[in-house]
Amino acid sequence: MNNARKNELKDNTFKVFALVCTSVGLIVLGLLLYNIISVGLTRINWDFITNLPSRRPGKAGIYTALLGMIWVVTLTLLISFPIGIGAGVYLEEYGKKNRFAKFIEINIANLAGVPSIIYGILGLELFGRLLALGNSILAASLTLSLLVLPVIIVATREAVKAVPNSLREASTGLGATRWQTISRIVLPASFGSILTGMILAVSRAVGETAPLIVVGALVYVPFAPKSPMDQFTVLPIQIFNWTSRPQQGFVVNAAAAIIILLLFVFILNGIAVFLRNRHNRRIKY
Amino acid sequence: MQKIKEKIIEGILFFCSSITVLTTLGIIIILTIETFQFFKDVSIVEFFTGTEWTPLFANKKFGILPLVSGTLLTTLIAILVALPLGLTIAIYLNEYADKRFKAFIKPLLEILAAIPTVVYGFFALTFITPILQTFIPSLGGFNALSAGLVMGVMIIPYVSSMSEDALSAVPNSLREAAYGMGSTRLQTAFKVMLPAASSGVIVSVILAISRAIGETMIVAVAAGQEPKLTFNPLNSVETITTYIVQVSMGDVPQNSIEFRSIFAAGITLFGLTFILNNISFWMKRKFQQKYE
Amino acid sequence: GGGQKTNKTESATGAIKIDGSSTVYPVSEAVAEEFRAIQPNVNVTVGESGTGGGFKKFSRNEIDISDASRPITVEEIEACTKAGINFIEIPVAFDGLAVVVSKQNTFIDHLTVAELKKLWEPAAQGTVKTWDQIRSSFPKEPIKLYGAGTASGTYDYFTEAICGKKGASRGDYTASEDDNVLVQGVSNDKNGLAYFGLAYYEQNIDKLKLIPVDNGNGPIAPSQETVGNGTYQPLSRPEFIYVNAKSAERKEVQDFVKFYIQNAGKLAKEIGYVPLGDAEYKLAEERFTKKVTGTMFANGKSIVGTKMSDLLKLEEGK
Amino acid sequence: MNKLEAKDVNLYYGEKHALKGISMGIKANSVTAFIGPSGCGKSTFLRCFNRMNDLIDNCRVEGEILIDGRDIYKNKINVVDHRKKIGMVFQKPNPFPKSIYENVAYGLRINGITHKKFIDETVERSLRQAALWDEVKDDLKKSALALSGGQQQRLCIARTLAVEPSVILMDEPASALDPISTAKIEELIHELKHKYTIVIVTHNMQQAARISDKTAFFYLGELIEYDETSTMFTNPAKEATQNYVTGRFG
Amino acid sequence: MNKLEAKDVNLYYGEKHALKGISMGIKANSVTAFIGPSGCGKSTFLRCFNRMNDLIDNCRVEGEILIDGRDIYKNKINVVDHRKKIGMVFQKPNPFPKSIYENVAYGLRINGITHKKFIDETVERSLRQAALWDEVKDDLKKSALALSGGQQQRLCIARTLAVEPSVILMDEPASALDPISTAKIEELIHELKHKYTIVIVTHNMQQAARISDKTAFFYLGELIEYDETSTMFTNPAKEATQNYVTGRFG
Ligand SMILES: Nc1ncnc2c1ncn2[C@@H]1O[C@H](COP(=O)(O)OP(=O)(O)OP(=O)(O)O)[C@@H](O)[C@H]1O
Ligand SMILES: Nc1ncnc2c1ncn2[C@@H]1O[C@H](COP(=O)(O)OP(=O)(O)OP(=O)(O)O)[C@@H](O)[C@H]1O
Ligand SMILES: [Mg+2]
Ligand SMILES: [Mg+2]
Ligand SMILES: O=P([O-])([O-])[O-]
Repeated sequence: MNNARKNELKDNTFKVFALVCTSVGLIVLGLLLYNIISVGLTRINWDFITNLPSRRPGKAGIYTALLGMIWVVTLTLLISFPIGIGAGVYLEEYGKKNRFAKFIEINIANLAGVPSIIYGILGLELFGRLLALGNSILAASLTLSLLVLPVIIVATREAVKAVPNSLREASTGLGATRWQTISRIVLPASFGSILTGMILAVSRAVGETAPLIVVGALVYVPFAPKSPMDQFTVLPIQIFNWTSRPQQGFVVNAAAAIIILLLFVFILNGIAVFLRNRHNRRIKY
Repeated sequence: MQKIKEKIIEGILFFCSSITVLTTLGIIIILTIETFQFFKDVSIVEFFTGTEWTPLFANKKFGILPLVSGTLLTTLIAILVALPLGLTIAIYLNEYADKRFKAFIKPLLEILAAIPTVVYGFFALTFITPILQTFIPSLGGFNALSAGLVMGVMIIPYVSSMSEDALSAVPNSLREAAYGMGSTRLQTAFKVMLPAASSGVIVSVILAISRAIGETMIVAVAAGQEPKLTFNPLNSVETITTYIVQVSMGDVPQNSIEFRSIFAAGITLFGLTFILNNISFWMKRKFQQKYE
Repeated sequence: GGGQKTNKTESATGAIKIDGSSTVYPVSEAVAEEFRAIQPNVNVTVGESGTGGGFKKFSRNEIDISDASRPITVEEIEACTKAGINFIEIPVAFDGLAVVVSKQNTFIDHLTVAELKKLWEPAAQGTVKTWDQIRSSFPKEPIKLYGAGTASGTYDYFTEAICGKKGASRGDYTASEDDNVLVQGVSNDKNGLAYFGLAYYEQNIDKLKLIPVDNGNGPIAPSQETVGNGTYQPLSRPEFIYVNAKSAERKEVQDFVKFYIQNAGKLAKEIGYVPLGDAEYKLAEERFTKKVTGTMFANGKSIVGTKMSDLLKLEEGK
Repeated sequence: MNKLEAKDVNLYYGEKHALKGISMGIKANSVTAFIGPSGCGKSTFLRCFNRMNDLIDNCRVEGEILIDGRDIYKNKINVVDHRKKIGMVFQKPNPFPKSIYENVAYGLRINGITHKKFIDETVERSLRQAALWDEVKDDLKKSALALSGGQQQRLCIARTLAVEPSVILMDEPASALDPISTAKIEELIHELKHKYTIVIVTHNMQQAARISDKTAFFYLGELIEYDETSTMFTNPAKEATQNYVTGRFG
Repeated sequence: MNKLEAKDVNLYYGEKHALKGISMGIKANSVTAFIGPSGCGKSTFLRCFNRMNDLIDNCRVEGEILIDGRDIYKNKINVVDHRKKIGMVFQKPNPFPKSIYENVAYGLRINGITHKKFIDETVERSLRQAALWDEVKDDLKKSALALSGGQQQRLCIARTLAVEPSVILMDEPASALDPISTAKIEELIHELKHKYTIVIVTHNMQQAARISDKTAFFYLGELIEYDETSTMFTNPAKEATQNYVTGRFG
């Protein structure tokens, strides 16, 4: 066998191997989904979504967990979005020179890798105890905000960085101040990507369990929260609770709730991918 | 007037970024205050060198090593899964797959990282462990292996997506040069692209490791909660994170030394990831300079 | 019932916050759910941050009722006193601890308390490794143990009841806060043995084999009956709620706690726990109406083997 | 008096010495061309005139740059106001991702002007001056990114004219354009010369010869020669200039 | 017979029709220059000869490209082997992030050659041919990235020569270089012509005039004119060519 053939063979072997590797990931994903769907799908109906929690698996629903999750996620968004964008813009547009910005940058890289359970401890002590917010929606949202902040900041920075410098220069050349350039040119041009990062951050927040357990999300909440100071529960906690009960019926409930949660995550990720693709296609400099 | 407005805005934005520093400070302060109390009762030397961790037993021993070994063992298994798989996938997507396939597969794999980890935990316990037991009869119901494997699958996208990004960031001119010389795709990938993207790839792996170290729910559910100084993957182990949730949810009386032990464990965890994150940040810096 | 309508018109509003033991959680949840049917304007929330976590919140005045799967400790009482909090201690049900093995296990028919001790005591760690060391008729197979998470009330109780001291246990066993996880573990392990709440056994009868425990009066398997009448010893433990005395002045809390005591028996049974006797519930209700504060287990009095009714009576006499 | 004047300007990008002791004066209402091989510092020098280099992190400028006799690198100066007087057109057309109308109106809006009629008028006048009005007058709401390259470049010029600068700096404005667009831009420069002072960087020697009054040749950060355009192309003083304008390298 | 031959080549990037019906023949051991304004398709066409366009996702080629009379777009051909026969040098020097020695040895290594002496010899010979040996012979272990731009470009040429191709394609190889490096590269091309067939893209008209035997002028994806270099620059048949070579645009 000559060398070229040998190389070609290696090349093709690797290709097959790589496809196998890719499939491993996808197969596990498939098994996981199949596993859950086969158990939980039949349990999903309108009652399941609108019922209050109950000790009877057949009667129990995810209404309050769903609403709690929506509350927490919305509030988390409202808190982390402006702060994250502000910080990202600062680091990319203002802070390039100064030492403090470098320090912040290292710091963000660090925070991005801090285990979520540590954020839980922080949230419990800082928001729950020190600011006396207890285990309210607000305390949880603040905790999750800190958790997703690094993700949003990094996404914002990438998005802002991707805006061609020529646009900044054009605006500056016309006599725009720095903030005018940022608010009128840079942010509108990068908004799509920022949004994408945002959604990915949210989809992370949606699935977080450990920090909320530590902050003290409740389990039995038989009413829809009405204010940020209300107590709440969220889907992952409801799932965690259900999986630890003795009755088989709750295992089914948990699977059904997982399906709903995954649906949430998929939709969010889908939107993010869609936005990313559309943005990439639309804006070409 | 305008100048003042600009200054105020800059101030506000500056404050936004300072919040991240405050967060770090908050974490460190909260962890150290309680840890400080903890080390009034427990010797630091015992903490870092002791081989038994039994704060909740009548005979209390505070050697963190079993938790650390449990953490490292599960992480190691996870990386042994995620590194070859993730890297191969990254190379495949970057060098072999056509654009549409890549645009489809990459987000699909990223779903793996988006699935709530509670779900993985039960998947490992009720699905993977029984399967493994048919091959390894001596495998216990809880073991580091099954938790580590599933965790490895979970972090595949960290390696595959980020490494792929790093490979994509290598100037196309290098790839063209390689092909122009008559390299096969495999040669281009391994002899040119991978070395050129090496620091980016290392960063992705380190982040994946730090993610695995911090992972809680999978190991809490599937690895058993037995603090054991072992590197045998067939054993059940306990990780630092598991210990923290366990105590957070349990019966431990407040202000007790048991309760404080979670802060000491927490700071160990923070320290571990802190070191890794700094290494990765430093690598990234180096890497960015090279191609600008 | 017929009283519901009138109840509704004068029904209280407000919020009642409950948190604490994950073992007691299902009872409180069931009571809260039923209570909601008659007083829908009272928002009762129940958390499960563990007995210890519950008392922590209780002593910070963050909650009205603390669920507990063990009596309050001296330190916790101290914390409450410091914060000016008085509490009313009310037993609500029993939880039998089941000792189980896998269905595949053929050699264990029963175990004595002494054998359990030999199996679980701290000294066993690293030395008691095969089943023949427990009883010579058992095969020389490796021992695999599963037990409650070391942070749980179940663990505290089991170690105290079997090994004689809280927290005195061997450490080389698989622990989990989550009893389903234990069920899963032991059912797949033919040399395994586990202990956890009776309710989990009852829901997994097909996978598990229950081991009767011999406390000197012959082997007795736990059941609603044997736990309820006190013959399954020493592995049945009482569960409590602790009511903040100040909260107990609020109408909705009074209504709720009374409702709790009246319905705990029925609901506990439904969940798989074991009700106290009628007389005991009566005494408990009296205790609440009279606002008797403090614990029946002062000076660290052990709960193992004590009959709830004796204690309640004793208190009353005081 | 010279409209623009540089006195011994040295510029550093960190360690790199990018401009070396450059001095030159530029008359009002003239066209000056900067030529030289890639990387010689043409753009860098051009950008000194509106302090665009301020945007670059590690950039340091020494020496004096005077506009109408005032040193713009003195502390007192308001950079933002100053830049309004100096228009700039870049190598690659860089319209904002907004409508055509909004691109031209941008400079007014950031000055707080909201008077609709005034903006309308300015937009039309500027587009006319840039010889673009007829082509776009019916599509003012259309995205500027949908225009062709040549149109985009003229839009960028119109955008600059709208704020009524007195100097226009152009960095290779026609290098990416087709011959017709190039001709249009050159014609435009010729027209604008009467009202504005124009400095243009170009790599096309013939273009420099056609449109400029004076030409400056840069090489490795130094100003090698600066003279009347006709002299530079027919009878330069330095050999390097000769080599470059005859295409010996670059 | 022509060494290289294109027959009615059409190339599309997705929707974009980038090359329109191009036919031309190139003789062995000659230098052919491609000229034309930015974006006219010079690079695209050049890259057809070693099927480099295969790397671009949505790129589609129609027509025939023959090398030594064999159609390289036929299915049977082994692209990888084919590329070994066609060397390529790019606009920006792109050495691998390896040592100088390893850069040149790369082509041998991927062919499975491990014989140390042979590699040593080839590296030396190639570096000599590329007129780089004297400058680097003591630092062969040094990273290629530490070389200057001109040296890097010659290294890239040496790297190409090491695998002994018969055709060398060069895409603006001197555009980023200083006059001395440029002169060196031009000299090199002159030398290499005796052994290789060379096609070079350049935007420097004088360079094309200096080094090439034939010149092809492209415009908007079409081959406008292709003739002896002397004819193209003194007496072109088409007005567009005339306009371009005299710098009327571009
Ligand atoms: N932001 C920067 N940081 C560091 N060096 C820079 C920067 N911008 C330019 N340079 C360097 O300064 C020198 C002059 O650059 P400049 O862009 O002014 O050249 P130019 O003559 O305009 O070239 P071209 O014709 O390619 O546009 C070059 O060597 C360039 O590499
Ligand atoms: N990968 C691609 N996808 C889509 N269009 C492309 C791609 N590469 C080049 N083009 C387009 O094809 C046309 C020809 O490009 P090409 O790079 O061949 O021009 P060129 O003559 O080499 O220009 P230059 O002198 O700037 O290098 C251009 O309009 C360009 O925009
Ligand atoms: Mg320039
Ligand atoms: Mg080109
Ligand atoms: O939650 P616990 O009952 O184990 O304290």
